[in-house]
Amino acid sequence: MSVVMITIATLVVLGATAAVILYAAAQKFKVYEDPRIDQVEAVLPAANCGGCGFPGCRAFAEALVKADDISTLLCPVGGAAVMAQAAGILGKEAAATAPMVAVVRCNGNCDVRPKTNNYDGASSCAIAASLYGGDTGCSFGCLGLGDCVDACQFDAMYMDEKTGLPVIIEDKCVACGACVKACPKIIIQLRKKGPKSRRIFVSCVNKDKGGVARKACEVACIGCGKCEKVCPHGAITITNNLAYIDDEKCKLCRKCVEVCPTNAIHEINFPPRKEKTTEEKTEEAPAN
Amino acid sequence: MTYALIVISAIFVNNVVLAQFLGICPFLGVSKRISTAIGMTGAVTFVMIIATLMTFLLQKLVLEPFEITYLQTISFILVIAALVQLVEIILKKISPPLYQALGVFLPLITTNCAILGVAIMVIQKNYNLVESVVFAGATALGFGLALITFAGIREQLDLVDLPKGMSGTPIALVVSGLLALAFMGFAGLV
Amino acid sequence: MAKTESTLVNMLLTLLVIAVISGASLGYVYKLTKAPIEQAKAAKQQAAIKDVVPEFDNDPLAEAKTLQSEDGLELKMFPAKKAGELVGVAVETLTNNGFSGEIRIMVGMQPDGTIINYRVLDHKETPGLGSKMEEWFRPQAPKADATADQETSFAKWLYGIKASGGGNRSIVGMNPGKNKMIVSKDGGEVDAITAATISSRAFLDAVVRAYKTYAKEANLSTDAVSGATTKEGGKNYE
Amino acid sequence: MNKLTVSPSPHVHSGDSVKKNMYGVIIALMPALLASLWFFGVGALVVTLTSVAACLLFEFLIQKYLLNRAPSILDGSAIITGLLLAFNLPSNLPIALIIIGAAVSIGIGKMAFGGLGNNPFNPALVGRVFLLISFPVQMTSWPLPIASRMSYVDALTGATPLAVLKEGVKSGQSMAELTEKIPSSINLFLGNMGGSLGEVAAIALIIGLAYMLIRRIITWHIPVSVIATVLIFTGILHLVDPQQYVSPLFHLLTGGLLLGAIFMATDYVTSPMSHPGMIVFGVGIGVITVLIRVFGAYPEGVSFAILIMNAFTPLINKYIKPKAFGEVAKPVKA
Amino acid sequence: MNNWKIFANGLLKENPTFTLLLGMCPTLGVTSSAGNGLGMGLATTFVLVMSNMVIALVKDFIPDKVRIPAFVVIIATFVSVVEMSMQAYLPSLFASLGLFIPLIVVNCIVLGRAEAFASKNNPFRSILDGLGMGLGFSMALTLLGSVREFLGSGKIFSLAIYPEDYGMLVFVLAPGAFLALGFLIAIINKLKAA
Amino acid sequence: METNTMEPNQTIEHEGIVVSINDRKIVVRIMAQSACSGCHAKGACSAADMQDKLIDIAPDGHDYHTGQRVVISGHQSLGFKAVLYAYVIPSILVITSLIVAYATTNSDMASAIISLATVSVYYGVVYLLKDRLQKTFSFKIKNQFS
Amino acid sequence: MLKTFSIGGIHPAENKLSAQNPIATLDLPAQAIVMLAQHIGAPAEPVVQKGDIVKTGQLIAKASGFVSANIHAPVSGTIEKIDDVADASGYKRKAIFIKTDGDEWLETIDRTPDLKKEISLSPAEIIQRIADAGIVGMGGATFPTHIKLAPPPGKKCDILIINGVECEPYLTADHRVMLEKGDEIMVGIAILMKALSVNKAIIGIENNKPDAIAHLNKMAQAYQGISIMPLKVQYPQGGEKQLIDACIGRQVPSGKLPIEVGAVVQNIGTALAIYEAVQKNKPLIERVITVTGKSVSTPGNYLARIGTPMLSLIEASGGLPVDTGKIIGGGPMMGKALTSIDIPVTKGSSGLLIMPDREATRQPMQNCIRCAKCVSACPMGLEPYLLMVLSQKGIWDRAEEEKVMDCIECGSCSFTCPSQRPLLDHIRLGKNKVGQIMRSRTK
Ligand SMILES: Cc1cc2nc3c(=O)[nH]c(=O)nc-3n(C[C@H](O)[C@H](O)[C@H](O)COP(=O)(O)O)c2cc1C
Ligand SMILES: Cc1cc2nc3c(=O)[nH]c(=O)nc-3n(C[C@H](O)[C@H](O)[C@H](O)COP(=O)(O)O)c2cc1C
Ligand SMILES: Cc1cc2nc3c(=O)[nH]c(=O)nc-3n(C[C@H](O)[C@H](O)[C@H](O)COP(=O)(O)O)c2cc1C
Ligand SMILES: Cc1cc2nc3c(=O)[nH]c(=O)nc-3n(C[C@H](O)[C@H](O)[C@H](O)CO)c2cc1C
Ligand code: SF4
Ligand code: SF4
Ligand code: SF4
Ligand code: SF4
Ligand code: FES
Repeated sequence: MSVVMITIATLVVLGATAAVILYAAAQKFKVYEDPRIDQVEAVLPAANCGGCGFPGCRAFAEALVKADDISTLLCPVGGAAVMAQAAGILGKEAAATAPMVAVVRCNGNCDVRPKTNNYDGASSCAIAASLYGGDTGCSFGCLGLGDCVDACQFDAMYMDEKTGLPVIIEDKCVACGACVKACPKIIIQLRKKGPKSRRIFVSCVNKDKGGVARKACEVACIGCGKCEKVCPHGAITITNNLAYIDDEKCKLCRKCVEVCPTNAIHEINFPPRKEKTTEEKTEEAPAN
Repeated sequence: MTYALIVISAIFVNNVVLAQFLGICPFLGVSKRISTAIGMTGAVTFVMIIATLMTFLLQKLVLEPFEITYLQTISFILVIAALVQLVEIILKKISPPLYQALGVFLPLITTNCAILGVAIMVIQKNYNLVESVVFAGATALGFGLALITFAGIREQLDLVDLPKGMSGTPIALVVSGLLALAFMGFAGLV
Repeated sequence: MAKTESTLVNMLLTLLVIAVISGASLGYVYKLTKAPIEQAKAAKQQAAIKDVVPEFDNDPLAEAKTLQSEDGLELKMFPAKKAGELVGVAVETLTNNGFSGEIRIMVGMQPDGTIINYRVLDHKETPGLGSKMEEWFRPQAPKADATADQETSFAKWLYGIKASGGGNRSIVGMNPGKNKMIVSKDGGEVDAITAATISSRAFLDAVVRAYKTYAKEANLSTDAVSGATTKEGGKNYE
Repeated sequence: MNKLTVSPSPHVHSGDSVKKNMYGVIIALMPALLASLWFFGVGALVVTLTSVAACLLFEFLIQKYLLNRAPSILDGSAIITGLLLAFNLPSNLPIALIIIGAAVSIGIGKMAFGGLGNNPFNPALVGRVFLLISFPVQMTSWPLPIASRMSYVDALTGATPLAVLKEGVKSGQSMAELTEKIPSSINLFLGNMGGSLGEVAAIALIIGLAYMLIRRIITWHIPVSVIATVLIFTGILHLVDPQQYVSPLFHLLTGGLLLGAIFMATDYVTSPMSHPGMIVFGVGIGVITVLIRVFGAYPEGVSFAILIMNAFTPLINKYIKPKAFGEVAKPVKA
Repeated sequence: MNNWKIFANGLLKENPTFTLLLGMCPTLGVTSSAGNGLGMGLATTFVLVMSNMVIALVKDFIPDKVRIPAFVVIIATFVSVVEMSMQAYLPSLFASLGLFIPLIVVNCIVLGRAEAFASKNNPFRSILDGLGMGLGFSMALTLLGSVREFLGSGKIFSLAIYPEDYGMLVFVLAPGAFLALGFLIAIINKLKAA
Repeated sequence: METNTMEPNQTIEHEGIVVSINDRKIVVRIMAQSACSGCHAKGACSAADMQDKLIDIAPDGHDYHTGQRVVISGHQSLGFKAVLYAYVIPSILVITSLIVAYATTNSDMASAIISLATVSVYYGVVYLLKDRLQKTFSFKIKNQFS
Repeated sequence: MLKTFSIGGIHPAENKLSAQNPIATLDLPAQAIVMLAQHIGAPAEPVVQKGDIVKTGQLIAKASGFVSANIHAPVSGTIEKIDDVADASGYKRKAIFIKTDGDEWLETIDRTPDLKKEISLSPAEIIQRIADAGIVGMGGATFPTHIKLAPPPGKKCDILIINGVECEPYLTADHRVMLEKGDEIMVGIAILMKALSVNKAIIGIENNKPDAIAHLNKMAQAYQGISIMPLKVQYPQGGEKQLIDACIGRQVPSGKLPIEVGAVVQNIGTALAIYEAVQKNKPLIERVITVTGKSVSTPGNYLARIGTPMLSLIEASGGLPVDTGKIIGGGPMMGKALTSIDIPVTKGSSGLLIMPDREATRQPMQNCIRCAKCVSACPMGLEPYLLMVLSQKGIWDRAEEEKVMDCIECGSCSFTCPSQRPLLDHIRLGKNKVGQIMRSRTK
């Protein structure tokens, strides 16, 4: 019996000491961690893309729990659905944000924008952009070296070999904005996805005067002002020879698309018109 | 001379990580940066030495006299777990800034196999107290040697494009394997 | 069910209960396994002894004797007796000169020191190399050699020599008092394990040590005994 | 006017290329190859051809089918790996083992990391040490030079001078006895001794070194520091106790020291980038080599020493930087 | 989650060795042969199942703040039980697993499952979880052991497949353990991706 | 900006959240990294090692608010120094005092006690140097740049 | 042994095709296009309007801001317009278009060829005269010279170094200037010495120009404190820091300016321009340009007015070769590839190099084989292979630690790399990014 007694005694002593120390340590070091952080983290997509502006999903979850008002915070990947879930957990109000998607605002493919020289440097838009304006007459347009594609973690972009332009796969794009940051030419923009994924935007960023722009690229915005005039909702402004459509104001009436002499304005996911067949560069994504 | 042999053997010939397979988790986990690896080595050395000292005394003063050596596992683990925490508490008490600085730089040391393993090994090897502690220190240095060189290689590999399937754990294991292969050259030094 | 709250009393109580239960069960298991563990240990030794000496009817474990070797190591000697007469001795011997770590061997000898058989109890030599000593120093089954010869020359070309082979490797029947029990490379009579000379030397060292220690005890002659690895260069084991 | 090419500066290039360097090394290896053919005949030929072919094949297969890249087997690096692997094997090594060695060199040593330039360890040595540890028997039976010219796997074998020495010292023979068993210095210099097929002829290796230095394929730092360290270290030991420790010249001319110092420690990919770093690297190799040779279990330690220092290369690169412009004295930080 | 899923989780999806990379020391240390791997795996499984069960049973009585020490004691108890029983009844296996048996106590899988699963679920589910994780671990160890034994000495579970002398000795030694596991994980990743 | 040209200005950074502010100090909470921090399985293995640490920082004239996310930085050599004082020196002390004590007393027990006492004395000294260390180990809140 | 700088360096093929061709004066252009941004710093502000009539040498744009420079009319004529024109990068920049109707100079300018030796102005007046004349560094950096001549408080200059190295392959403009304008240069140097109040000046010239060395050595006899230092041929010896190291063995610390070690470096051409500005009151309206290339029929050196179209230079050299693949403004190591030749001569144009097709494109790049040849070549003791990866992966803090900002963009690394890696391309991007970060930090 003595063995068992000694065993028990030793264990009790050791166990108690250890427990006291461990307990003390727990008291000393453990800072209360809101259990809701875990819950919120669980509903976040775990993409850790940083699109929310925080380093990683957990950090964002913490921020959500901490913040009094979460309506300014958004997980672009999870979108409104996830934010609503998180808001539910936290009993706070989520922002009613419209889903966004990236668009490429340059349509100068190889046919309409002839090359004027050959680029032979390191394959990076950032490097090319710091060297010169580009291998075409347009010093604003896409350089086609794919920094944006490399930046996308979601495989939502690819370079179209034929046009030399990046293409966004809108079903995969989560609007994290990585490509926007990557593009040295500020060609990619996050825009409202729009009802049924329909949206209209000016697919050009050229600020040269009309003639110059036209010479460099057939589909450039020449700043002629026709769209500005025709828009019944005042959604279009022209600055520096370039039209811009405000997606808050645009009602998707498509009048501007028709009047643009260079087809610089793009409509996406609209049913085809009867009169003329629109050549869409974006592949037909099912309107969902 | 024995001490020298113990030291050489523990660092090079029977390296804890590369030959004994102890402490693999921190070896794979805390080896992404050289600086952290260096810091970790310092911390592990201290904990290993103190833990070995304590468990050695426990073994010789309690377990063996009372013939309850079968409590070795359970009592050692309790002692070590408590000790690790105790060190932190003491550090925090005596110098909050020092403790804070460590917090910024170092991951916590949790009990890992290497520490328990060394504590048990010195008993198995029948070392005396000083030998045990020297062995513990040398083992920790061996751990550090492996950890730091490994961290260096990983920092370098971070900058190259590895084949897709290999990056992450597989390549870490392959590097460890090659490191172990290289360390086999020390065989028989002791 | 409501969770027990973290009051001091509760906590101490829980820990106490857990420690008591765990202690009690461990103690119980210890008691249960104590005998089998000792048996297992004894069985191992017993089996080893049985392996290496002729049949006996005494209890060698009970009659075991601890001897000191010349260089201060402790060896155990187990006399095997049949009808009260010594038919052989088993000596548990060891060496530190292995490739890595200690090697323990049970050596069985006739009363005059002629080796009957041996059994490697414990070693840390490299598997596939040093570990071959478990079999190597016994007479070979003739069959193995036959298959080796049958290998086609193509296989040899592709794959090469095998680690086995070697002629004069059995120590059974040798007597360290008469035979030069060091590896043939060093001028002895025993062929070393291919590519594991170090282990072979260590093995023979242990065997010779067993003999010498026993011989001293039994007052046999040790004149011809050649220290296998006593004059090791470069290495010094304390 | 045709379209102008635009690129960032500079607009001219030295014309140097990976291929030029690699084929330069291959040329530098030729004297040693010829010497090994002279001493080991058919065996050397079979082993070298098998090794090079297998390395090229594995490089091709892995690049094409596992990495899905355009194979670049002709850049010369796989040929070097093949040659150097062969140079580190005994000339009677059976084909299957050579192929395993090549697979390990290329597959584990190089391609697992993404191919040329990425590997932290010297591929040929990875293959060699893998074989040594896996097949110690086959890897340590050395054909006798010249005598075994006409035979392959069934060549007559003997020990290398280093093995003779190690065995001898261990079994307590005197240095005078041992010196008789060891070939004369001139034979050591010419390569008339047992050993891996490419390591024996010191003279041929030195010609290769001279060629690479003249063509500026490598710099002197690594070979010189390795060799100097070994000479100094063994010199000291020899002076302390000439009975126990053999002369530095013997260490220099036997085993793979020259092959390693000239061709394997200098591998760009796995050696440090700065000149001070290279010297530290070389000294490290020298010291470890001597430690293993003199105190370790293996008679030869160059391969292990290089691999071990390969592991330290990233640390050396991190902490021993080239002398930066404008720096008066570099603060040495550990 | 249904019971089957709890069980299967540890086998494949969250296999402690191949996906969670837990308990690497025994994984590498004892797998020089398939038999050792299996033995170690089963020993760990026993501890996992028992400690999960006991912890799930008593979880409500244990105040939160002494949870960890309590769990440690419970786990260590079972480890000691395994240790002693193995020593008594399987002495040769015990000899070859050596140090790694007592080290089960620090194996992250065991404490991890106690914390993450058993302290939140009922005993039955906890047993299933322990069993799944344990068998997943055993499976991985056996697989790795078989690969190493096969490549290293031409055997699997000590059954000779080809002559031992043709084996690649590295695989039974330390470097081979790392290399074999590295490539196994790479292959498994590849299979999973495909 | 004055860069120290002789030494690479290696800093170490850590993210944290401001938890409290008063005029003497800003307290920033950082997530301590456990040995398994990089491990995606840490959920399965949380052996009391996910702890937060609070870092005191002297006010630097900028405005911070509670809950703000900041990056704190310090010179990297601080880390090495901290490890040196906290672990390396005591390790050396334990071993040397143990060996010396054992050589003189030849008793396990006595030497163990002596060496533990040495460490305690060392920690006592560290305790006395509290203020010194406070100055050495100070962190800054780093201006964030994009 | 000839001196040279202590770290790194390369020796590209020199190809000084036009070294023996005397400077020819180019005809006036029919229209001069004068860019407003011809120097480092803020573009100048036009002070003329469309329709204004200007005389040669008349101020047409004023320096705006601290780092900026005046611009003068290179021809006489009518201001046609002030409009965008594509610069060498293809970006639109403002320029003043002058329709040439002759070459009527301002009366204040002394156009006689006589050498005017005595220096009457005080140092302050000299610097003012240089600022007025719109002189910028002609060595390539186009940094306004008057700023360089006024060291910041607390810093003292004790030696002037004149950069006659011209280490870029192909270029020979400075070489010709040294041979043909030795006297003027000497006086220019004396002026600079006075402005800086130093009594020592060294002219560093690479040994591949023995005639220039001999010529200037002869000239220098007559001047107190000016000496010629022949240097071993080694690129990029012309880099300021390298030249100081080579001539006087002082190394400018990382991130610091030459004045830190008491030196000021000026280009040969700058010295000449200073002579003309100070002694003859002539602003910077023309410069010597080398037009060269292996397929160019008559490579040559030309004195051309600012604003002259590049095309006229090419025509003067026998027209654009049919196999033209790349046109470089400047030398092959540091020059800028032009997207078109419709650009005008600016103050910084030192040469026009026309490269044939076969040499115009780079070889495909391979993995870095860590050969360390770039490390050995780098004159700043950097590790280009590492800097490239760090900027590729966007690890800016490490790039800063590894001193990416010390890179002088000499291109020695890309030149040597056997794997044909575009090291400098990436490093330059890294410099930009790290520079931005560092600047944002000081804010
Ligand atoms: C002496 C020492 C210096 C360190 N220096 C840095 C450093 O410069 N930057 C850093 O991010 N982490 C540094 N760390 C490690 C961090 O504390 C932390 O462990 C590490 O950033 C976590 O690794 P992760 O970034 O891979 O998660 C250092 C640690 C020590 C012990
Ligand atoms: C991985 C490895 C393990 C080895 N293990 C042993 C061993 O256990 N026992 C041994 O005697 N030799 C071992 N050796 C071989 C020795 O290093 C040495 O080469 C050999 O003992 C002496 O050569 P020889 O026996 O062929 O004369 C091993 C070699 C290697 C590569
Ligand atoms: C890599 C490199 C090479 C240079 N080569 C020359 C050169 O050959 N000749 C020259 O006058 N300036 C050269 N420079 C410019 C000088 O560094 C420095 O700007 C110039 O000599 C200063 O004189 P300045 O202000 O009169 O132009 C070079 C600069 C760099 C970075
Ligand atoms: C000077 C020099 C030495 C080389 N040495 C080796 C060598 O020892 N082993 C090897 O596999 N490859 C060698 N190579 C080839 C190549 O660099 C090597 O395969 C790379 O490590 C593969 O990434 C060498 C190449 C050069 C230029
Ligand atoms: S396309 Fe752009 S915004 Fe969309 S997921 Fe990819 S990187 Fe993010
Ligand atoms: S959109 Fe921007 S980043 Fe993408 S390829 Fe074009 S220029 Fe490059
Ligand atoms: S360009 Fe920069 S990095 Fe490259 S060699 Fe020149 S100074 Fe060095
Ligand atoms: S020169 Fe090229 S290949 Fe060599 S180290 Fe530099 S970048 Fe790498
Ligand atoms: S199992 Fe994790 S450290 Fe050993």
